[in-house]
Amino acid sequence: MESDELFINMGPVHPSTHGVARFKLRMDGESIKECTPVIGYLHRGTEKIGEMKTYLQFIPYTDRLDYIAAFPNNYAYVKAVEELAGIEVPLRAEYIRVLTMELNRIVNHIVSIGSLLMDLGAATMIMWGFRERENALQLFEMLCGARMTFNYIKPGGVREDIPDGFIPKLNEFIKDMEKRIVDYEQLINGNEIFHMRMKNIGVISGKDAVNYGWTGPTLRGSGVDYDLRKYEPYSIYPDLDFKVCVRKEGDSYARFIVRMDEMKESLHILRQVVDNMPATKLISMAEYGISPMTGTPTAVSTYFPRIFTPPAGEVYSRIEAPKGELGFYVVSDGTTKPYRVKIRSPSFCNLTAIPSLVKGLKIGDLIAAFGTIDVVLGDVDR
Amino acid sequence: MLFLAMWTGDIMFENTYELIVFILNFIGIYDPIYNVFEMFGLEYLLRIIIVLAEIAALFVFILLTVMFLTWMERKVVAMVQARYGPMVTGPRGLLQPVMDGVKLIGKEDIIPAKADRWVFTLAPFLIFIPALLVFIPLPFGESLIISDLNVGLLYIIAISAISPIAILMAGWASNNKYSLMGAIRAVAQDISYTIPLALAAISVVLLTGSLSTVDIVTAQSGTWFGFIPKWFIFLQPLGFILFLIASIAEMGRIPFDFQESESELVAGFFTEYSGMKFAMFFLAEYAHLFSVSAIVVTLFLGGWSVPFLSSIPATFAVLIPIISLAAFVIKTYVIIFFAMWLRDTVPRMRIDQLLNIGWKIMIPLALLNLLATAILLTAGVF
Amino acid sequence: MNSAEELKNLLPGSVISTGLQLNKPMAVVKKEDLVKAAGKAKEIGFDHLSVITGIDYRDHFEVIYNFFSYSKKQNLAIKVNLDHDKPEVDSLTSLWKGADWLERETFDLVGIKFIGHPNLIRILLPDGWNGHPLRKDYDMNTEQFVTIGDNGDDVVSPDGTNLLRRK
Amino acid sequence: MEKGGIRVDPVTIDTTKIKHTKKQPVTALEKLNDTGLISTLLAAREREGMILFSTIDQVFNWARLSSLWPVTSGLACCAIEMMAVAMAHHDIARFGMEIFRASPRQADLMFVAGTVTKRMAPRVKQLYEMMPDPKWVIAVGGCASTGGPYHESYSVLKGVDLIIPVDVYIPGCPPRPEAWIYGVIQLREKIKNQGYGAKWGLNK
Repeated sequence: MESDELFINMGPVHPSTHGVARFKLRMDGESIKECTPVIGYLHRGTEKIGEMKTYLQFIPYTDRLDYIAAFPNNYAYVKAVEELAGIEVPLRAEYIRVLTMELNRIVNHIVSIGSLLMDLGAATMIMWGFRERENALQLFEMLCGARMTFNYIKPGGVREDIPDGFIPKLNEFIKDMEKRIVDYEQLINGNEIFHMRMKNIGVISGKDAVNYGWTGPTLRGSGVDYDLRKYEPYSIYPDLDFKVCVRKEGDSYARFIVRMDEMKESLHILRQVVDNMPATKLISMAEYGISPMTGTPTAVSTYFPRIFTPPAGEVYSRIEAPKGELGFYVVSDGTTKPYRVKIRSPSFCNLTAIPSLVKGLKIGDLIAAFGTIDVVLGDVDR
Repeated sequence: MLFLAMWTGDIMFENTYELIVFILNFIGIYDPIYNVFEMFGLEYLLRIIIVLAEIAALFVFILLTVMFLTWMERKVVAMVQARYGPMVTGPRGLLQPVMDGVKLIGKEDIIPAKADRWVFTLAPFLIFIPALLVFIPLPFGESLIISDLNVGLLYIIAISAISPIAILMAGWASNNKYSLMGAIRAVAQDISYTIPLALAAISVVLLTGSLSTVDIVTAQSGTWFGFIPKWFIFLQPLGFILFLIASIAEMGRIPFDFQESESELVAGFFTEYSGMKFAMFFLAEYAHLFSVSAIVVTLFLGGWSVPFLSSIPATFAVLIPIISLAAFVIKTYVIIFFAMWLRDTVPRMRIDQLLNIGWKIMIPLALLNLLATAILLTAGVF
Repeated sequence: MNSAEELKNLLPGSVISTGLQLNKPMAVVKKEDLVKAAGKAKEIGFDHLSVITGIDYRDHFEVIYNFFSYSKKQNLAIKVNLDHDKPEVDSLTSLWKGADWLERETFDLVGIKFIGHPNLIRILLPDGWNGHPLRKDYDMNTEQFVTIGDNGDDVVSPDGTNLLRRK
Repeated sequence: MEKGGIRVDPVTIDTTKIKHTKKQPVTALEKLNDTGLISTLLAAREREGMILFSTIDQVFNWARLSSLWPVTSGLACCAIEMMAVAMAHHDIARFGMEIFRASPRQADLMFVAGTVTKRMAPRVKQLYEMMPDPKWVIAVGGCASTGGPYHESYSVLKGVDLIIPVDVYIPGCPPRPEAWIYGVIQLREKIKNQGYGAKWGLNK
């Protein structure tokens, strides 16, 4: 039976597009016949700005890519620059970096799960989640004075050493969070309607997911055991004990569960980081003085000059950000500014699969599937 | 003295009209007024005036309740979500609904350029008035009923069936695709859930043998074995659950809020409405919530009847009218609180899942329940 | 033997040279043989296309494809050099569906045409935008504005009529 | 005649068929305004300070500032802080502002929360135009106010006030929730002191 098609423009201003994504939908009644994502409504030209700023000036802009989890963005760029310039980082600084990144992973997953549930119509989870997120943000504030956009990780270390009283508060947070995750599971996972909405929706096989360039929890939800922290280790991850959370089903529910498990793993990592952190304090910028940079910085320094010139060359460096593989391709021509900065953002590549993922599903499933892919439009559009 | 006689059951009134006439008589002013009207041959005018006064009182009561409900909803949501809710406007934010109302009166009233002006304007009235009309055969307390229709229950179900038409009008006239989809969803949902609703109600009618709401309530007074109240919830547990689910679906609240479903359809069928017309939808929604909860209470929870009232000493019998009204309101608010609680806890279902459950589970179960009731009734168990 | 040399051994005619991209193996491939080389890479296990980068070197363009192998946990980069006058290269969409958007993005911002791409339109900027921003000769001083056209699509308007407020 | 890609053919426009040359009144108040009654009253009020009108002023302004319903439109980073403001810890619901309406038709206030790109600008403007009067706009963060860190980007609008009028600017990148609430309080002060009909353009 033929029926009239309905063309719907969903977004860019729509409550469940996580910002400014837009979907052009061809609908047959309630079913989606074709979904065409239109992106670029938050395209801010970050890559061009990267060419116009010095290496250090560009770090704040990386904060604003994936603004829910900014530390990994900082780190990914700084890691690329460090590899390019061959800079050694003191061990304590690496521990602090991992600490911030794992905290940020928890924050990211809280927001991700919360907004997924909000899109499904249950607003309570995001309210609860933001309560715990606020505690984490207070920790970030102690570290660097900012809540969301940090500019904290610098080449050669971090901007400041962790302040006094940070570790006890962190321990408190970890202890609290353990209980809260159980709460979340009871609230969400014990709900039959949630299972009805999530299971067997937006199924993608591991092979297809790889073909689409999926990474991160979305890929691990499809049964591909892959985590850059484990299989292309960087920083201090080789010394840490954690497991990669994988689910076989490849549906929305699997992706949700992977995020839940990763939060627990991150807590586990945080505890190890706190226990094993080297005691030697980092020398801060003020103590180091403002002498100009000559050669590589000393091993216990967080100091790094404002202007420096790495040797000419190019590097592609990737890390496991909360949303997936975040890569920076930095080309240096031996001047104070990068010649080209290319950002490989996880959200952008994960969003590619949306049209095939939601074909034939209902409009409510589009929202559920989109929510489990967990994109941030700043990261997609750059 | 007379009041005592009245409430102990010596004098019963069919409805509030008779109650008012009785009170006027008791004070001694009914006859003079009646004579004045009789002089001009306008006895019917007095009758109309009294009925209008009743309706005005009801209207004011409903509006106040609805305003209170919006405040309560926001407070309940806030408490579940670890927040405060409205606090600044008035004590504990109690003036918030008043402020919202005044503000909405002062808003610009937009009619979209391509909308069907008449239908667009008519729809909010058509949804608001039936929401009030439903209250006419509802007993708020002993003798506190506008009109005890002998087809009361049928009337309620029939009047409730007007709202899908109004929603369809609103959705169609708005000339907005989201509105239209919301309207179509609402109609599909209402049609499929009115059937189990009516079937569950018929099971109750089988027990009482009457469609009159007063008869249904009086049939539920008293106790079994002295401690179980004779409420139909104990005779019809399945019927109660079916009726509750179906009425929440008919109200269009989470988990069944497809007509609105903010994250999918922006604001559903009233996307294009602004100002006072939007306020009418808003008020109608809460009036509906109150009326549906009241019907649930009337049918299954004994209405205004209080189980152990017969054991009250005769000297305190004067308290019975207050107790009966209070009992009714408290029971209704329990159901309302349940609906609000549900809204904060569960996610929304999907439209096809909803219809599946409606047609494939609810209706067969309701029919089964009806059959079982009929058999047990014939066997003489009830 | 690193992965680039392995590729060179398999396709001696196509791979021009091998080297290192800082610390990761990189093979420079003839631009005609890109799809062949990438297909071979996929065959020997490089199943993850991580990123496509287009770089404007003023006299020529470079397009770099970074691959990763989930089975071998190895990296591989493939680079092609393109003329500045005719920046065209074959599309990899037949091998990786994920290449679709990455190529569209490279087309949008750097202006490299991918031959055989099913839907090579701009992705981050609206259709009709003048110039490719990540080219070194992009004019940063000319402002371009966007308005809404039919069906909610974006239309570039050079002067921002109907958009900017009258002062 | 070709202009902006749309063909305009001057011959096809039949001027005799255009019935309404005058702009149709939009609101009842504007209709009233056309009769001249309101302007007379307002003038009288300016002269003598009519007590009745000032009371209506106060009631309506109180209602408006007490129930500012924002439209759900987050653009970028600041949108996350907007969520934080609405959530448990900061709880903007205390001001009666937790009803984030997804439909601009039912909203009073627009937070321009984040970078307004060139591509997004016409949509932000459209959203603003869809909102019913009286309406207010708060530009949140550096990006919405001036373009902020993205001032030199090719695809970012340098301040949302280029396209829509802004009532309150909140600085920060992104502003802390406390700053956000302070901005809201400033807007409440502003509404408290405005005249009746100010937002309908009747005081001109």
